[in-house]
Amino acid sequence: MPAPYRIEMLGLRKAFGATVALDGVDLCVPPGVVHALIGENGAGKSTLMKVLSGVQRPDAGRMLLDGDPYAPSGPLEARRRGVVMIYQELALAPHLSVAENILLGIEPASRGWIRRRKLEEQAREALAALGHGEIRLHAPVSGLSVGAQQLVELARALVLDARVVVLDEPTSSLAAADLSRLFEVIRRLRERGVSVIYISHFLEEVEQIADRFTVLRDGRSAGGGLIGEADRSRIVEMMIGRQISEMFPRLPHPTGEPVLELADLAAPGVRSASLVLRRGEIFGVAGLIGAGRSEMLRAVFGLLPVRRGWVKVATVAGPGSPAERLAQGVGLLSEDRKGEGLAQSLSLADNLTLSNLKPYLRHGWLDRSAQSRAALDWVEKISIKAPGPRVPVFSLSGGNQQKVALARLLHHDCDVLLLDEPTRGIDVASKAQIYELIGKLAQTGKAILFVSSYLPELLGVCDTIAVMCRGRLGEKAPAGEWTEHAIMTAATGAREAAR
Amino acid sequence: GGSNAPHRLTIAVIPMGTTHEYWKAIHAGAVKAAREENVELVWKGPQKEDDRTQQIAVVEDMVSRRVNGIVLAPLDGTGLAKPVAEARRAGIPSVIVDSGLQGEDYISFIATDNYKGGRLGARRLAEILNGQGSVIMMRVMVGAESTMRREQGFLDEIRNFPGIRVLSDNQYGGITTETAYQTGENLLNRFPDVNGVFCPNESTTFGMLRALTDAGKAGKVKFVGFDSSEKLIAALRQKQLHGLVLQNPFRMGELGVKTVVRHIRDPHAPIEKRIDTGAVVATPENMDTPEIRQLLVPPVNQYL
Amino acid sequence: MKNSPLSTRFRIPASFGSLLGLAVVFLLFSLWAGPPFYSRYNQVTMLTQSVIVAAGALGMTLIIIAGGIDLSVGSMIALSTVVIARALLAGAPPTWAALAGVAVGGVCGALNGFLVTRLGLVPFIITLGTLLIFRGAATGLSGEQKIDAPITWLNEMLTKFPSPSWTLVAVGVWLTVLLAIAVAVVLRNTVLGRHAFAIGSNEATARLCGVRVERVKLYIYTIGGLLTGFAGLMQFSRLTVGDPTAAKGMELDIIASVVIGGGSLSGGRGSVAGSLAGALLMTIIRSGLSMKGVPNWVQDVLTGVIIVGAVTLDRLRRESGGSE
Amino acid sequence: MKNSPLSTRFRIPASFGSLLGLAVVFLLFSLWAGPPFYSRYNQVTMLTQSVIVAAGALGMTLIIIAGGIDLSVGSMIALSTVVIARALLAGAPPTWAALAGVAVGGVCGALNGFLVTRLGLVPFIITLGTLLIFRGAATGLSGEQKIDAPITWLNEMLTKFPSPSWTLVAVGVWLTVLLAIAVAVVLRNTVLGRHAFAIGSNEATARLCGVRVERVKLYIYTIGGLLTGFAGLMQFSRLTVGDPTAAKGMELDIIASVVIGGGSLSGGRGSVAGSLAGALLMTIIRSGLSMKGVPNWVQDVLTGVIIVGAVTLDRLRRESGGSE
Ligand SMILES: Nc1ncnc2c1ncn2[C@@H]1O[C@H](COP(=O)(O)OP(=O)(O)OP(=O)(O)O)[C@@H](O)[C@H]1O
Ligand SMILES: Nc1ncnc2c1ncn2[C@@H]1O[C@H](COP(=O)(O)OP(=O)(O)OP(=O)(O)O)[C@@H](O)[C@H]1O
Ligand SMILES: [Mg+2]
Ligand SMILES: [Mg+2]
Repeated sequence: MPAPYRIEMLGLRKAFGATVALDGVDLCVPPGVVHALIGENGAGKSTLMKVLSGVQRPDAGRMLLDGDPYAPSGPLEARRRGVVMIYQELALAPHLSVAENILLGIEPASRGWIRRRKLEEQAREALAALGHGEIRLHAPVSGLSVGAQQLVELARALVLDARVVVLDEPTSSLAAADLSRLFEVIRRLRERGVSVIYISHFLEEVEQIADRFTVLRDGRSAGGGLIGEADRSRIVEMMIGRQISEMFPRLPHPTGEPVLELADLAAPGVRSASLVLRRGEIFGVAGLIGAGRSEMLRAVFGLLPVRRGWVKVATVAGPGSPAERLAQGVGLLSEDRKGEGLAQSLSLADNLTLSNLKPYLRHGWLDRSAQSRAALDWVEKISIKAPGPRVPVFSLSGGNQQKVALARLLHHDCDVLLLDEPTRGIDVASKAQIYELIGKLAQTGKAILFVSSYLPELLGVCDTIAVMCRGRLGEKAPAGEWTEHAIMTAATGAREAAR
Repeated sequence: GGSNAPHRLTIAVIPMGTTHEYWKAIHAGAVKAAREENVELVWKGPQKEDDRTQQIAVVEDMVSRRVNGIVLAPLDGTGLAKPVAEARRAGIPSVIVDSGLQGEDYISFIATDNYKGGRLGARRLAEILNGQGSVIMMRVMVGAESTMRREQGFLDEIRNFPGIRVLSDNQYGGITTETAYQTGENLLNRFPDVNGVFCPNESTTFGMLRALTDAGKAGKVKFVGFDSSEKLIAALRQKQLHGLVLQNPFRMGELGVKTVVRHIRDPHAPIEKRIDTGAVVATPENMDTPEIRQLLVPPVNQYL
Repeated sequence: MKNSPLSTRFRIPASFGSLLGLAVVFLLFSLWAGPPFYSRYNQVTMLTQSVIVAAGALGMTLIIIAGGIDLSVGSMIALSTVVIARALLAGAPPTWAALAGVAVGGVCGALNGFLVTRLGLVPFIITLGTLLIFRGAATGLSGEQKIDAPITWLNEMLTKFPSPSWTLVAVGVWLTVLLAIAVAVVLRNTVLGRHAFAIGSNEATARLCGVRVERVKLYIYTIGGLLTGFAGLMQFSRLTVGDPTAAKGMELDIIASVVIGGGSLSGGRGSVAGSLAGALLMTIIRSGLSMKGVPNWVQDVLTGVIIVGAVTLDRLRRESGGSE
Repeated sequence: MKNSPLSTRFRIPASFGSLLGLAVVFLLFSLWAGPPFYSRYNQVTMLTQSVIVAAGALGMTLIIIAGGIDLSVGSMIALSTVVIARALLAGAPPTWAALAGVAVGGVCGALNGFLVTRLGLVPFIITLGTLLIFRGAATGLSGEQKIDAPITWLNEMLTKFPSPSWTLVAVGVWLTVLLAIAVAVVLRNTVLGRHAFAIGSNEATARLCGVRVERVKLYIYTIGGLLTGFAGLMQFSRLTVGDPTAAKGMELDIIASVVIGGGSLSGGRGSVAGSLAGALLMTIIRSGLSMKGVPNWVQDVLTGVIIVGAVTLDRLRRESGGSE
């Protein structure tokens, strides 16, 4: 008689030094079910899944796979037994090609010789299933955008005959079109009887795709059940112990004089972008992945060469290095927090204050305790979950890392904030908090250029929105005049018109 | 050359290294001979000092360049034999100086008898110790032919003095002064009651001298070294050094070039297969005699 | 940098650039030093002179691609020459002695690999330790002196007058070429090779994807050791003695060849052709300058300038051809 | 505060571990080699012997933390001794000669920094080139031989009998200690130091945060060069001559000290105390083994084993005490 559950995790515990990440978690998933795992940043979701995929050894508890004892000694054994995981942090080998990355560790080979044709065939199939057959199989992944890299990672899960597939925030850099294709793939997996564990901070996604859900809170199960039977506010309450009064708090913020102007800007990946950003304005930029939004921000910030046109900050026109831009009060939040956004081995306090150490200098000497105190202030202000200001950033959960990156801009007190996917990987409650923060910043006269692939937040937070398509930035319009549908049409429709 | 002057011979002189007073003296002697014989001189050591493989490469380069003759101070008696044989095959004769070479592919071997030099050092040390006491010998490096022969000569001879005990003979000073200095310090710390010291080349002698000076033992411990340099001459004068075994590198260079040129100009000229340039001991007493003076300070500046 | 359309152009340059640098330097020296430099005889000589470093660089290429480093190669070469000489002295047939020399390299490499994977220390420290250990072993085994071995055909492996003259260059050069091709093929077309790249590129990822990181590293260091043992055989062939002081400091030359050839010390990048070009480049510079009889200190300065210059040239070329 | 115990626990280990390894090794040798080893006189000797490598390791610590490497330090030391000797011979007062020696180190370091930031090559290649260039310059400047300089108080800087005897150790040792404190403070408490850590940890992040990466690197290499110049002064003080062959291969000892002391060759990690402990460790091993009169080859083997052992000990301790 087959076991009723594909995977059973019973009483799992895991502590990192003084931090208890898992405190007796139970999770059971039957075959052919999509099970959502939700919870605050740092609740222990990724840790639980790392235990499942053999990356972390639990301190206590046991697991069963189809009724058999299951205690993987490492990722290899987990994969062998049909447990496949897509990790939250991008995990690619930058020097290998797309195809090699997709099949890393399970290359088709005979006696040690790689069968390239088969390898490419399998990789192509996997990408095609995700609707991205166009990604070049021979390109080294270091040359791909973050979004494309995430697709490559997703493709990894599809080339194996898996029994359990774990997706840890797979959509944080995906656009809507890719999302629906991903859901199709998940449904196909479900039909084949695969158990899918799906971690996401987007509750609407969860509602769309999951059958059941479990909420984790402080390393414990805080509830769960069938998706159909729970409404959103109850889930949120399970997550954070209270209701969120308002997701997108609207704070009145009058706009003032222009502080950032782009005139027909062209840069690698950007064909033409013109915009005027005013003091107190929250300007949203929507688009598909690869539209060149990130490149536009990077060109403004001096990380990419400007090929044509100009950038004007306040009254000063001309190119600038990142250091000069920061001195002018322009700050950039990178979409790639692991590769660029944060120095992983440095402490939280160092990362948070790196761009502006001046306040802690006493006669040229750094007052480290003042620095730590300031960092602690921010940790409390935007509720970063961290054991202290001097812990290295890599020991924080993904969402908390993102908050540290954002806190750096706030700490720097930038007048113009260039935010590239600022809420990537951040939980619902914190998102609401960040939206409120952005509103308050606008109130105090800051200008915000807000790039996001998450349309509800663009519509909810921004004053004006423009859509970028294939390197061209379209006309801006007040947020009230946009709908999700209109944005998607602008992002894709323009693409078809251009052909 | 398309000039109508008679073709000038080119002679390559290949030392073991270039940055040392000893090789400067050989160089100067070679220049003297080159001037007298009107030949062109190429002075080329291995780029990495004391590297056998690189010296082999230099010999090969000179063969490729088709010099007319080679004067070589081989770093390795066996390893350099083949390139010298290949040079001979290519019609380029070689004279070996300073340190021996296996085989028969060279014209003549011009050098100090290093073994004898080591024995001279032992005798001098025994003499100033009056045949009584405990001594240490610091070696240079593993596998270096000429210094190993000196070390052996020293050990063999010192055995003839029953009142002298060798406390340590297995520590290597290495090729730089600093490593010799540190080894010297460690030896002196280990044997605080040592009476005499022998070092078989310039760098170990100088390193040991620094260690003795540092420990306040210079002059008190009887000290015999090998080869000369300005600092060592000064130490000899101050009686911090009691003997220096001297070779005649200037003469080696001079004879080396002259011999190979003679052979090239007259391949049938009779040439001795082994020429000893001699070794003597300089002491604080005899250091100002003209013969010793000339060995202590070879006329380098006159030629370089 | 994001430059996706370049995917195909991407694989060639790493080696092509250094080959270009090599060609430029060769040309310049040919103009300057004339026929003695570019004569066929000197070309053969330079090839022969490069073999030891080149063979060592083959192994180092593997190790560096996998994100490691091996400082102990110089000592391994010395140990290998000593073992070969001892074997010959003990009456072993030359073939067996040669195999013993290669094998001892493999054993040393395996030890390095074992320690690197077991102790969890950076390879820099491990191989710094084994640098001393292997050197000590070589010295001890040799009785603290060079070991004279009977002359056999092993000493003819790098001769400049190969006996069937149609072979053009010595058998040692041909063997090195064959090994180079083998290593290149392993890197490109085997699971081991691709896993080496993956580990060097991102070890955590490789582990997550089920690559047996420890085992692959062990293999890589062992193969690297075997190739270094071969370099030791070549060294023996050239020196004709077992020499415990041989190849001191050669690790720097070998690593430099790989890096000049486009290898990255942080792993994931490197190519066989590039490393060979790097080894040849250094020989060409040395030979050319030596032939002109410039003083050694001038030669040092010029070598430094040329190395930096050649690699800069490579980079500039890659950039102008590269981005956009 | 609930987080203070963790934060403090977090800062110490990098250096504390190597200090522990140091203490263990010292203890073992004291037991084994007895009073001649742990006598005050030998302690002073060992401190004096460590000074040159330790001073060089201070500069290297900065450079390695910033994600760089400097292979040219040995050559810089040699060049510095030659410049000092030349200056003294030319009649310069000792103080000026000493400053000239330190300054030439600074100039060399600045050149390294300039090339590293301008040519866009990995520092390994650049400093491999300047290793040869500086060595060539030293040899050329010295006329290819040791330069005898008049004896001055510079040669007393590392004496083992300091003149007011309450100073305990020579002024050179004290200067090194002061410099070490200065470097540690710079790393901990200045913008430059924090920026160096940031660049070594993640250069892209540093750039994003407005760190003037090029300028910081230039400063770091220059300061590193000045410290190396000071190491050259110490070397001169010990040798009393300008020696163009001095400190050959010392770059490996210096880098090893930093790595043994917890520095990471991929940047972002390293500590002054650790590097000093690394330098002392190597001296202690050499002195202790030498004191027991073990043959040199056994000494090599044991040194290798002890280095690996001490660092393994450090790692194990860190693992059992620290997180994960
Ligand atoms: N390697 C580690 N070392 C120390 N602490 C860790 C480590 N990994 C995770 N933690 C801690 O464990 C807790 C749970 O982290 P986890 O990554 O599982 O959270 P999460 O639920 O996935 O959060 P997010 O939604 O932000 O991704 C956090 O407090 C985190 O700081
Ligand atoms: N699917 C893809 N396949 C290949 N190349 C892609 C792909 N997506 C993006 N790129 C490359 O990345 C560049 C755009 O980068 P990027 O995706 O960061 O832009 P973006 O608009 O900021 O998108 P997002 O931030 O949503 O990922 C394009 O010029 C293209 O070369
Ligand atoms: Mg997570
Ligand atoms: Mg983007």
